[in-house]
Amino acid sequence: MARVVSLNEAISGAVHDGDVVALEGFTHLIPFAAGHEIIRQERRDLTLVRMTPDIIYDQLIGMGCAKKLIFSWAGNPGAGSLYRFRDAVENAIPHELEIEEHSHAGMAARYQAGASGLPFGVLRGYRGTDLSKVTTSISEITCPFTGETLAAVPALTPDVGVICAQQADRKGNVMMWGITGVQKEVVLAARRSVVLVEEIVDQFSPKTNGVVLPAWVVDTISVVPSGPHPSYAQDYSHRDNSFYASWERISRDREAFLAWMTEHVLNTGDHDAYLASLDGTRHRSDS
Amino acid sequence: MARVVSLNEAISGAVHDGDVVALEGFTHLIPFAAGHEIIRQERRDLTLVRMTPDIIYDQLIGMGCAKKLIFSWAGNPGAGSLYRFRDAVENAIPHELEIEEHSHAGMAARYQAGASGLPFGVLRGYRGTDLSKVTTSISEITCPFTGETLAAVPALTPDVGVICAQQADRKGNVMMWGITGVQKEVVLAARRSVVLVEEIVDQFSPKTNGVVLPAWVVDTISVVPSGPHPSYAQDYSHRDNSFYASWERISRDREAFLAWMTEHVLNTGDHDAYLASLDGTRHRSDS
Amino acid sequence: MTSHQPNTEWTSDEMMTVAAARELTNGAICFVGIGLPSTAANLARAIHAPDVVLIYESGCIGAKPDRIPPSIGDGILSETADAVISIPEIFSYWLQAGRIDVGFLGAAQVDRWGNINTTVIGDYGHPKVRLPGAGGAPEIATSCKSVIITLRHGPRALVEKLDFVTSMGHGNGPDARQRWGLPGAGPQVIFTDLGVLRPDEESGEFSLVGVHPGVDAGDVVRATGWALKVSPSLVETPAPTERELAALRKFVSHDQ
Amino acid sequence: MTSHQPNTEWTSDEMMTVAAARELTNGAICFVGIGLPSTAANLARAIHAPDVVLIYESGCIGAKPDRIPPSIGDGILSETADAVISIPEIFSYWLQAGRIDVGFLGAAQVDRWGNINTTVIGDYGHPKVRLPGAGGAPEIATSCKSVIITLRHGPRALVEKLDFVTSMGHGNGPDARQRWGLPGAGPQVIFTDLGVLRPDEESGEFSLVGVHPGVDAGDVVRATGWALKVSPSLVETPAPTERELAALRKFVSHDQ
Repeated sequence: MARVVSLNEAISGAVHDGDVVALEGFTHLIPFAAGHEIIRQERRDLTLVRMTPDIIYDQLIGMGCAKKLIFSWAGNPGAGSLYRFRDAVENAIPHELEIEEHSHAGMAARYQAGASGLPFGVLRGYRGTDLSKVTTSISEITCPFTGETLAAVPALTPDVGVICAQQADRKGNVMMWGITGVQKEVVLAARRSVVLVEEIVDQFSPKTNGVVLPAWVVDTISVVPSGPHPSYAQDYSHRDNSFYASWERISRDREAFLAWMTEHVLNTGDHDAYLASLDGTRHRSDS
Repeated sequence: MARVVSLNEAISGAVHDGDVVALEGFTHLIPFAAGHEIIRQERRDLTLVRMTPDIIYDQLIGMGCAKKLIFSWAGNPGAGSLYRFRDAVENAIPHELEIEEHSHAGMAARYQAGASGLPFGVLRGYRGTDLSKVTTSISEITCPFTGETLAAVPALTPDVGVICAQQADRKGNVMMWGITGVQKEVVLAARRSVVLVEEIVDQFSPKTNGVVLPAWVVDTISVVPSGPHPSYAQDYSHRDNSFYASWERISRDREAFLAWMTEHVLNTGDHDAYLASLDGTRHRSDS
Repeated sequence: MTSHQPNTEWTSDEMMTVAAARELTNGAICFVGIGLPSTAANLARAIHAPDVVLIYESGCIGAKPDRIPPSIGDGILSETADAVISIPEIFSYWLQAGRIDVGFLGAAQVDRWGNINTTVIGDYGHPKVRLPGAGGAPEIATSCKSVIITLRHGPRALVEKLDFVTSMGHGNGPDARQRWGLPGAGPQVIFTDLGVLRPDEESGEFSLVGVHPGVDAGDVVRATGWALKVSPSLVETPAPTERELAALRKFVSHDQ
Repeated sequence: MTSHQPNTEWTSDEMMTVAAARELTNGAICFVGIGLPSTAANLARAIHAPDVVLIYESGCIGAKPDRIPPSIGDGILSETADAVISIPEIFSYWLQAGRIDVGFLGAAQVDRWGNINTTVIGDYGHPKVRLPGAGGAPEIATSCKSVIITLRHGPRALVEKLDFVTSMGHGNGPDARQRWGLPGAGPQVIFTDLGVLRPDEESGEFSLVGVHPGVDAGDVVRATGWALKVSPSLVETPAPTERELAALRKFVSHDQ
């Protein structure tokens, strides 16, 4: 049953060195605040799972938290490269990064299998690509009725699933809306779950594409307003597009990256302090 | 792209003798009006597909429309037996009825596979049951990663999928809410789709568990208020519980059944006339 | 019925429902069907288990009806639920994934190992009585952490050999589920209108561990189609309390 | 830019976007990614294909943004969509099921058969440049009824041999898709900043069928890493109209 705790407590309780950790949120509701807290707590040897390891995983990789990355698209959406990810893969900086690479459809099928308690997922996928030559977790399966061969991928069952949502209610039920990606699946597939919400409300109101997770499948809830920044929470905050655009400048050079991370993440005690440290630059695109 | 037509036209255009036809709606939004229209149009040799072939399929079977039934639970929910179904299976009245029997989980997996364009679905199912001895469309599949054996079932891809929803908008998008069962899946799995709605509105408003089908996956829309009677459309009508309770009396004897069907279905030209023919008995449980 | 003179009488079906309700612990996640299971689970929620979570296979999670719904698709279930989801999701993400503590199953026939028939009486190809069939039961029986069976007692209901195995209990003996690799523990108790059966510690066979007030253990044995073993520590079920009966009848009267 | 004196100049990227937009027929169901595809599809919707249906892999079906979203997760997509669904559903029920008419794909490298690399430049294990990877592309390439590829022309972009096949076009020749049993017809056109390539009727190789205004076909051949065949019926792409440019720039200016 969901307990409401600080984000510091949620992360220290749920995320341990060596864990398989999935921070999900498909371009919307990305749990940046949780990633920053993992960095502050100096977790190491994590296997990071995420369909779109954008800036949040660039930061975790650059700060040396990751041993392995399981993913399907690693870029700064609409803005460019992830230089810390590239530095790890191209130059083993700060150390070697093992990668396990899929397509979006494959990752979605893997989460779905994990949430369903199945050992594998089936899709019409990976045909004619070199991915199956470099990724051992892509296999084949034959339909027992038609004889057709399809792709099979193993279930993802992370140790920890971390998401942002807009609201929790007093009983600990969680509600999110707008683009909800694989957030439901990652919570259901994971052994432990950490949910960040914008606020706690007395009662949910109906929303287009409203997705509710009952309290008894959620382990901890932390109230972290603007927790997705520079991503956004629909009806609560706007995407900080200028921050995404500025990431190339911040991250291209490792020293500049480390200075930025020290100032805005390591030297800030929590997410409010992180947001305050950005004042003057934040939300320029909100107007 | 969805065309708005009369129910008579929708059924005559979509449902042909010998078709595989699925009328879905899990206890809610059951397309009774469409079943009645199929009976009026005297379709024959249909393979009827439905998780819960309740009164609507009892009527179709008793009126001689069905060659085969694919299903998972055939009863009058909360009220008793389906005597016309039983008479067909036990006594081949009005003629033999071939049956293909699954569990709910298996039928759901079959629809899901059909909607996904996969030839089969996988589930942890049918273990230790005799169903796999009598149903040839239950097979096994081995996980290529763990070696575990699971059940496999073939995709359902009916010729026609028929559902009720609450609303369509002017562009032909369809919205339903409340218990939505496998309605989305049956429309996406079927080659042709027939949707009955309570009304056409200018704009949808957000609903808890609101499910929208875009106009371009729907073939025809018919406006049939109370189309689900004696089932219901949440926020539009109530379940006619007294009708469900009275079905045992109506259907136990074949002659009484035929007299009732003649009076209320064959001799009524459309759903409004059907409803009018029931006045005085209908909606007693709505108070 | 007058309110100043409480009715202390009850039917054997009411006793069965009350006994099943008492089995549910507070906070348990229950997968319930319509009829007795739904009534028993809601009674538990009203009496001693306010935080029991009711999941209906129609896709309603955490439903809190204030009357007994006549159908698992009743509007009161979706209106009072914490979440309403599709049928494919309820069976894959919730039941199959092993999130359910307790499943309720009814039965036309049950055997000494808790295997269940809800499909046919007689031969499958030429049935004497065609029953509704499987519904959600086969996967409820294998995926829930534990299963409660309820049915009316009688030698044609509790039988030596099922006409058809719709849902697996303990197969042909206590280690069958392990051999099959089934995740849940299977049926742990059978509540009938006469008494309570639980697996014998040694043999694993369902044995009589409780009789309802006024019921003779010998009568229960005679009403059972297999050689029912009677536990040496047989107890009498406590009679329904006035509070239980009042709550039960309040629910049921709403259904008229 | 002054409104009384229309700007008749345009960039080669604008020409590429306009050419791609014109390819979309009204009512087509398009699976679009961010960047040029999203811009081109919205331009088509504004100019000649008001009923084109835009599907973003973030789960937004029928999005109708009035500005170009900088991210496929932009709020304007879900707010203007006919339906918003989960990621597993967009890939299974919608893309995989074959409901999409046109998929747009970008590329770091493309070969004469329309195979695409978005994974690495150099060796996979020791890449010279690590690119973002597959995303939705492998299944977009195989499941959509047809595919439009857009990229900037250059000998290191249109190459003799890909460093890595991320998404399959026509494999090693025109009958490869049939041999693989792929449902869609694969890439039908490549729009670059210099011209337009379509499969040659005989060989199936992507060949130059159009050059943008002011571009010399010989320059296009020299900017191509394989021996690009020039169609005998080569045409010049009509220049962007004022209306197209105005609509395009209105979208893009909203994005600043």
